[in-house]
Amino acid sequence: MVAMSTTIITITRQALLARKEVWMTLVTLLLLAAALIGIGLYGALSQQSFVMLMMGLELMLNGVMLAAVAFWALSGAGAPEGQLLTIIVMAVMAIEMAMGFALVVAVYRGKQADMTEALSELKQ
Amino acid sequence: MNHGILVDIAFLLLAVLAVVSGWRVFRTDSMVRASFFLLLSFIAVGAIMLLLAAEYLGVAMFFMMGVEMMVMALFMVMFMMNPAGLNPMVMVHQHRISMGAGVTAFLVLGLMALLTRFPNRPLPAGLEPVASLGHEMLGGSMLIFESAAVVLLATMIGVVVLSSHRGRYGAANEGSLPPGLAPGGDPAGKPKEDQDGGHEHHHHHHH
Amino acid sequence: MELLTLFIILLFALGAGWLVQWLPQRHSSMPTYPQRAPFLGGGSPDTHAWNRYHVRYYPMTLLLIAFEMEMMFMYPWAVVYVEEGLKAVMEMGMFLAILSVGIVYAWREGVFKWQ
Amino acid sequence: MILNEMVLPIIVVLAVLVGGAYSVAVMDRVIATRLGAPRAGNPWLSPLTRGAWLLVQQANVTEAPDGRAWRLAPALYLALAATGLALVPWSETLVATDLATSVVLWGSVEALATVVIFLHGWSANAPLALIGAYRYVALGLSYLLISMFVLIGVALPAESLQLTQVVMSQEGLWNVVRQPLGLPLFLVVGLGMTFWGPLNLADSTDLAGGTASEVSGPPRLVWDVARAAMLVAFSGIAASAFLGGWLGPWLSGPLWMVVKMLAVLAVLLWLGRVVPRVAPERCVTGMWVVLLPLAFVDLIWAGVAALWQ
Repeated sequence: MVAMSTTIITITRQALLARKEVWMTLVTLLLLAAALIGIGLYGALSQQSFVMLMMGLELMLNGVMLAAVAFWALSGAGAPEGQLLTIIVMAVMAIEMAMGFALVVAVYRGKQADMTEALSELKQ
Repeated sequence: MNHGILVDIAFLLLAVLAVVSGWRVFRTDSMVRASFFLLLSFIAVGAIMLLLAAEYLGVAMFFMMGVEMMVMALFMVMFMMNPAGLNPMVMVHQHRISMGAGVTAFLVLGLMALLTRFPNRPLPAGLEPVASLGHEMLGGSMLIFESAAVVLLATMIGVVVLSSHRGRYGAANEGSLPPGLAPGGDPAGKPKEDQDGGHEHHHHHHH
Repeated sequence: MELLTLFIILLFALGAGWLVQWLPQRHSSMPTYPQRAPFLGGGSPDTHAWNRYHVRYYPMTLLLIAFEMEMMFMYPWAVVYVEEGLKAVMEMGMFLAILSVGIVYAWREGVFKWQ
Repeated sequence: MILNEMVLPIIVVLAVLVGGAYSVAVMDRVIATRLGAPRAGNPWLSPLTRGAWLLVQQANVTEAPDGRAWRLAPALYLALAATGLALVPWSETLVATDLATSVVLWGSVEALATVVIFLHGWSANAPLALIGAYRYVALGLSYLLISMFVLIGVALPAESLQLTQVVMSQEGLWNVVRQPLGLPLFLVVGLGMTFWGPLNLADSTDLAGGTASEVSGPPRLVWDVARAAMLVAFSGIAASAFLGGWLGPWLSGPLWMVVKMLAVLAVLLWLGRVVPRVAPERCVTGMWVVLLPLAFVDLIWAGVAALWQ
């Protein structure tokens, strides 16, 4: 604990002297993205409701987009493909949401259910 | 004024905001609140993108996600038992496995981020992110761009086919029953007779 | 720098909006429960308002989510439009033409009618 | 340097936020009196008296509202209005936030306004407020597309999404002449997103005040101020996007901006008093079937005009 806090203080002091960002680096950004993906995965696996499950997926994609932009800005030398990738992820998200909700509507009409467990008979 | 340290402080605050609000999505009782927490998480990530000089993508996050989460909230109200949060609720299954999977994913991805050496190639000076994106779209990635149109069109048609309740063949909710007030009870608020007529068309069944 | 300015302005506006609501009401008592019943033109509501609610226009919102994606492509296009000239016209023309098919189809199916 | 780049713009934005909201109230009363409404007190004083009255009035509470969100929504709407004003350039250098994508940021202000208005109506836990909120979502999402098409039309000749560049591209000819469909369409959006006058469907009288039907006292004051401030921010964006912003002979840039913003505000408030309210369900159809194609036409027009030069 003590060692960790001294490291943090040293890094911050170096940052003050060097006048550039030390905390917003590729590694920390990727860690943040990993945290978002982890939470999203938990949500997507644990939620019973279809709509909440979708929220978990969206949170995972949120982390993916952050990672893509971080690579674009800090490791990809600003290649436009990095930005395009983010836009594609956004499009995937929009399509997933639109189709997902449309399916929920259609299934709800037929079955009056929006729980994933109640949909298991669809597998048969 | 020290620019770097301000960016750092902003980044740390936004990172905490993104993670905490992302976690709160699955820990709040009200479904509408959950979707707005998710929006908050998106906004924090968008602001981090702004800090990373992705001016267009960061701002675009705000408006795309603003609309998407608004629609998400509407569907929460339509389909969830508890849009309000007046009574606490837990709606999880396989809680432990999911928790383990989430933590594992975080650890694996985090270790990958820590152990891999990524090339350090920052943005070149004088890069215009929006213009470079535009040139890429019209030039090299033209096919991606146009096929996005086709995919979006397919989505639009699919959405209309699946969800439009009117359609050309009469109301789509013909024959469907609202849920009972008590489990297994009579359907609630069922119209006594068909108001629309149109008996000749049958409701599509899902196989 | 600009972001810092924006942040300060945001903070001021949010803080002012919150303080104006909070400061005068610190010591005042809450209204009594009979007064808190929601207004319903004289009638008293049977349930709380946060019920399930059938939002009639939902097909329109789903369509919007798909159609709105096209904005993501249009903003960068607008920046390079004059530079690229006719090529930009052709490509975006095709893009928009494809998407308008969806709008016209949705209109024909009556998505934009409420109720 | 800091004084010029930060302190001055911040002061300008906050002063316009407060002063603009006040002048909206005054102008609205003057216009109403001119149009034959019974004169209700001195137009210069009555907004102040109403504000003071709301400030000491007891704030209403409903049964089990989402208290935090209910208090947050008016403040957030005010903050969105402030964000919009921060984007408005007062001269070539006097602008608070001169982002390279400020046009897109204004679009996201509109999108987030929908969320905030919905939150305001939803958190009260009252039926009429909630109906107002659902109504606004349908309309707000429809305005969004029109606004974005129109603003992209403005960005075409400027070859930039930066509002200062948009203003500078109008050196020879203002966009209101170059793209004649743009400003009328954008005014519809403005009335819609502040739910003012004919498009006041979220807080309308047929819903006994809509999203604000259960709100009284200081929260009501903040909500009203925020709506007026949003109208001011909108007029600032409209003036810079279509009326040449700070450009103009004789007067200095910021003064021109004030004049143009007041002109846009006067037109909006006059429209709000003259045009009858439309039915919400027709409104959605109209937005998609009539105004969206018109916005398409506007975009094509703008594109042709931009290439012709």
